[in-house]
Amino acid sequence: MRKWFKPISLATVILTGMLLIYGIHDMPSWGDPNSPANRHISPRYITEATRKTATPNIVSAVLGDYRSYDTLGESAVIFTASISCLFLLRRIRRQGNHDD
Amino acid sequence: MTEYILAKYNFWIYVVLMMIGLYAMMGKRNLVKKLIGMNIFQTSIILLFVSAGVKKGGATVPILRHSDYGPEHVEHLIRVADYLNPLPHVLMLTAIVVSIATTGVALATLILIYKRYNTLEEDEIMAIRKDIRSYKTPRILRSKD
Amino acid sequence: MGEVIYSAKPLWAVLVSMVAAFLILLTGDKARNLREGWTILAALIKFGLVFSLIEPVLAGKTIEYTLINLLPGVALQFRVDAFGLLFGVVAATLWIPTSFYSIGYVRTLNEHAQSRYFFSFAMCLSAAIGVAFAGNLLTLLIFYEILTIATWPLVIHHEDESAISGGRKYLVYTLVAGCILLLAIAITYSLAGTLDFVGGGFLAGHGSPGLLIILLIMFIAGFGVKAGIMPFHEWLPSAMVAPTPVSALLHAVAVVKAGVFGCVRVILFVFGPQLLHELGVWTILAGVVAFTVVAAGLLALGQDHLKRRLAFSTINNLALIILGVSLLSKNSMTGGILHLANHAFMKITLFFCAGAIYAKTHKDHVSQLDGLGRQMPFTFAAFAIASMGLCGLPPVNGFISKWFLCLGAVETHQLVFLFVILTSALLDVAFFFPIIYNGFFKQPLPDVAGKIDEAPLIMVIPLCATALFSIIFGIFPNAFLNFFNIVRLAVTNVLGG
Amino acid sequence: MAAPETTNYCAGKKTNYKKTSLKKMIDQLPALIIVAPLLGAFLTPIIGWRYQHLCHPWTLLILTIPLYSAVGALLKVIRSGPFGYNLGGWAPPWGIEYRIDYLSAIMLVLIAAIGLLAAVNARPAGKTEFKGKEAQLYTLFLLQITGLLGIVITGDLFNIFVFLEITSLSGYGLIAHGEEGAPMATFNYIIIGTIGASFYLLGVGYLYMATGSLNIADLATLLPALYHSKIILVGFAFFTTGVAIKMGLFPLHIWMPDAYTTAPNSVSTLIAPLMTKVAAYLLIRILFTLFAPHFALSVIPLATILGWMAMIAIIVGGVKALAQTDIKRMVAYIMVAEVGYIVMGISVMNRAGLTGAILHIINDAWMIFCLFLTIGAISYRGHGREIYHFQNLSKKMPLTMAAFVIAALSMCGIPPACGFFSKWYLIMGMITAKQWIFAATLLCSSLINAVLFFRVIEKAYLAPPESMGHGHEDHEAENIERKDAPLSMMIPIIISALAILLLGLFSGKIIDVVIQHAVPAIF
Repeated sequence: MRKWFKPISLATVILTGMLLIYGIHDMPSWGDPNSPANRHISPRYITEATRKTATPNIVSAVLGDYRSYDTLGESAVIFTASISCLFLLRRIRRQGNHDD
Repeated sequence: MTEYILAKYNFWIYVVLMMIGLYAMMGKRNLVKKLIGMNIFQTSIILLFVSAGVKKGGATVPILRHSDYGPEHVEHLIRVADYLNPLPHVLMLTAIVVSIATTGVALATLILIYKRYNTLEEDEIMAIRKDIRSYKTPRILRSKD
Repeated sequence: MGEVIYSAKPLWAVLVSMVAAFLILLTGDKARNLREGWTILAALIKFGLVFSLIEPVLAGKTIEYTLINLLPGVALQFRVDAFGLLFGVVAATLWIPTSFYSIGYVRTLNEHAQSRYFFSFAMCLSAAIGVAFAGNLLTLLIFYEILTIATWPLVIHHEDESAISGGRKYLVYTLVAGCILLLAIAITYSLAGTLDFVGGGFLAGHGSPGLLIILLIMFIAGFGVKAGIMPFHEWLPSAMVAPTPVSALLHAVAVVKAGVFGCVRVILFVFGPQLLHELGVWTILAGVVAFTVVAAGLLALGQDHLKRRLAFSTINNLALIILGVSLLSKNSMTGGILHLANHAFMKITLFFCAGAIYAKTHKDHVSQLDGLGRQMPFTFAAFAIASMGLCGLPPVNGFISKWFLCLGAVETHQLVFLFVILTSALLDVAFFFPIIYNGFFKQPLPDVAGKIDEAPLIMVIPLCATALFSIIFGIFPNAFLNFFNIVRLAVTNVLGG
Repeated sequence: MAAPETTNYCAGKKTNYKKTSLKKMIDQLPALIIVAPLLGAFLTPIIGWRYQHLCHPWTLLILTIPLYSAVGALLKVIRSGPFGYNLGGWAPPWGIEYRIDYLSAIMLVLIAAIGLLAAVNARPAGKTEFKGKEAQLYTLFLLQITGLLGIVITGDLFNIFVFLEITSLSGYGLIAHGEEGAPMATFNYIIIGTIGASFYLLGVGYLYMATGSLNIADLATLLPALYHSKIILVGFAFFTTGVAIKMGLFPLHIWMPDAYTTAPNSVSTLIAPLMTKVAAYLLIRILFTLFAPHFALSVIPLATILGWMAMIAIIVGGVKALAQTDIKRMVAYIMVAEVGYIVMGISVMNRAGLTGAILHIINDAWMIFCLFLTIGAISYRGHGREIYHFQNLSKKMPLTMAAFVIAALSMCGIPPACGFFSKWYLIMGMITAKQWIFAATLLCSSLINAVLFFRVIEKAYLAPPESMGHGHEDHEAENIERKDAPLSMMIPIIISALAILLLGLFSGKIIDVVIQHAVPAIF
């Protein structure tokens, strides 16, 4: 079992890589201003975000207002992580039972 | 061919990074190395996203210049091509946070694992766990207290 | 079909023993009389409910109650027609003597886990009535599976090695059968879009002949497991480790009868005689069943354990019922369906007797019964009556059903089946009469008491009652419960006109 | 919601706000479903700072809000059809939208109900196992439930990722607190789970690059033109793989049995029934809402692949479960098989199969929930989890064992428990698709389940060997101390057992009212 571990993971990785490379073929070129990603939704952010949110920084505007629920989730993620770490690492001292 | 590769070089970089990360996560037997692999893996995806927002031809960071912003500006004059696509940046800000959070929790579990088995090599941990399950004294024993 | 009455009575008939089951569980071992009171009360109420359905059904009406829709076009639905009613009446009637008898049996032998025992018993009855009154295949399957599960605690009641292995065998057989049935019913549904029983079948015109034959095999295999048709009978003798009232219930009232009931339902109400004639498989079906009849009779001869001998006799008789139905002629159908009821009364008597003998003397082998008839004359008399009935001797009710079976076999011009029926009667004689002879006429074994020393009255009275009823139904087939009329009506429903 | 803004720049926003404020309270329910438990989670540590004992009632109080709102949303969907909710008042492709249709509404109710009951069940564990850490425990509980609800409610692909990560992170924390092997199992879960989530994110990225949108409804209109683009194919592959990892579909299930076995009982009770089901929900969303059904059927043969995967999952799950003596691990392996059921129902791509899959998502959640609850209660009373520890347990914990039996019978597909009905629809789906091998696999698997559970039931209900053999009244039986689960464990156990029966009896109704509308109209 141990012996096969590396070849198997290598094969998986190569397979995944081939799949990724296969996908590259139809990808828009790097920095193409007319790629779908740059055409469909984002222009509106650039033109109207500042007017509607009074923020010249569009990233902030989108982060804090258009997609504010993602940001709320993001803060929840950080909160979750911190509580998880506390939960796991904090030692509770019980009376009469000190385990150090 | 070279042009073809160069035109999408961002993807090639991300594919290579991703494969390195993936291999480290699956093939390495040291838990910290796996964790590092995980970080590389996540970074490669961040790279992919951010590169999707790039616009060639003089586009700059998506912070409006003063000429485009202010009481006297005229909205239709804002040229979309002047600014990078802001959305991938927004998404990746969140993704970075997620990646950090995951790393944090993973490190916390690593601390637990180290405390319990006094090693971070997966093979050794497996051996110890096998001994524990069969009620033997663990091979690599360090009396805790 | 005639008028339809919408009434919740069938539902109550099912629920009453289910409610009783939970009351029994709640009452527990602490108040035993109260607990047994629930059983008796539920048995009486249930009988009353079922009895009240006889009259409208005989008037040509159908009682229907739809609970909830389970699938598009298929509901959890009770529909009481003549055939279902027959099984329902048999089960509800025989529960009363079985309840009394059980109380006597478990108290005499001081059995453990009595609450569980009575709980499962009541659940079984509930499920059996549900099977009887089910209006479609899915409802039937639901109660059939409940029956399977509810019987298991009874089979393993003794909790020793043989009981547990018998229980496992039982579960493996019946659960596999349940899966096959599920598949068969799903295929039926996808073919016909309905699962409601129709006298004369509803599958005609759906699907290719090949598929229909496979479907029939799946159905017969699925229900045949409980009915003990020959390659699938193995679990039944093993399940004889259960306490005797359980065997009585298993054999006569609920479980195997549910299997037979399912087979008949499928043959007559899903496929229908017409379709089976067209497919030309009825002779094969009848042949398989006829083989079971003879083989089970021969195997019974070799059994020394009384209950195992009875078990093989059950397999023999159940196959006879299916044989009658699969011959597809009017008289054979009448005989087969009537035998469903008659066999119940006779076989329950036999098991009651076996149980009474065991409870009194702890004897359960045929060879140990020498001269015991002098000590337990009533028990042995009842035993004699019931075995005469199974052999087809008048005036016991078995005679009538066998008579019709023979008539039916002659009608189909397949004399080989007539021969099978007669052979089985002869085999019945061969394996029952030695018991009676040993009991009454052989030199008593040293441990047999010289004077009359019967099992407790609470056990003897039920067994005498069922024996008596076997005779009454032999002389007046329409007495009290109108069995003969119900059967006639059921056959008319199937054949039309 | 956001406070009314006063700057001149926000004219458009202001009208939006006014419009929403005029709407009835019920229109705010979707937001409440997420915001309430999230804010509750933020506040829990503050409450726990001084009053640890208040954390549990507080959690329950908070969790009733999403349950109430989810039921309200479900009723609204039944009454007037699917509806959306624009967060912050931004129109969908630009802002984030909550989209509640039949499928997500019933999933919301499922998650909220099981979440609440699991929180009730955690009380005794919070007092013993997690003493002094109650605040963190319940915070993570709330976050876990928030995440699950969020995945189901949102109509935005990236938002799903965020909630997926909230779920995963809280899950990691909760699971790692378990028994001996838990940290190691968690670490594996983190690695594999991150691969899953990242693959999902990669899929989102690919779709974004091909279309420029993140909104599911928007993408559904944009994608059909691009079905033959390689970006979409690869993105789709990563989507499915990522979700399959989260779902624990064979062969990506390797993290699952370990994680759910070693997790604390109260935690696996929460996570095990819901996580896989929510991932299955995501798979249905991706296959049928995001993409058109024919994409997975004809453009790429994914449906076939999924079907065979599911078949192997069912077999492997069943066989592996047979090999276990630890009952919790056995149930974990059964879950592998159950995931196979759901995926198999999806893979045949017809109405009956998908109905069965959705019904099984609901039914199986309750069955697994009930099983983990009973196992948790049994462990809590100090009995072991090995099968031989179940000896005579029915006399010690009769009600718990009764619930266990109901769940077990449902697993074996005995009617009228709910497992039978989902199995029925699944088999109907297989028959419609003429997949006889799949149908046979399903049936075999319920037989395997019967073997698995009856060996436990046999042990639990039969007297120990000492009192065997003599048919006398078992006097030792009275000496066995009868000590059932504590009340806060008993309530969820009884409710879940009842739910199993009621879901079975009313499955026709549920399908009529909800599920048949959740199946895409194309079938």
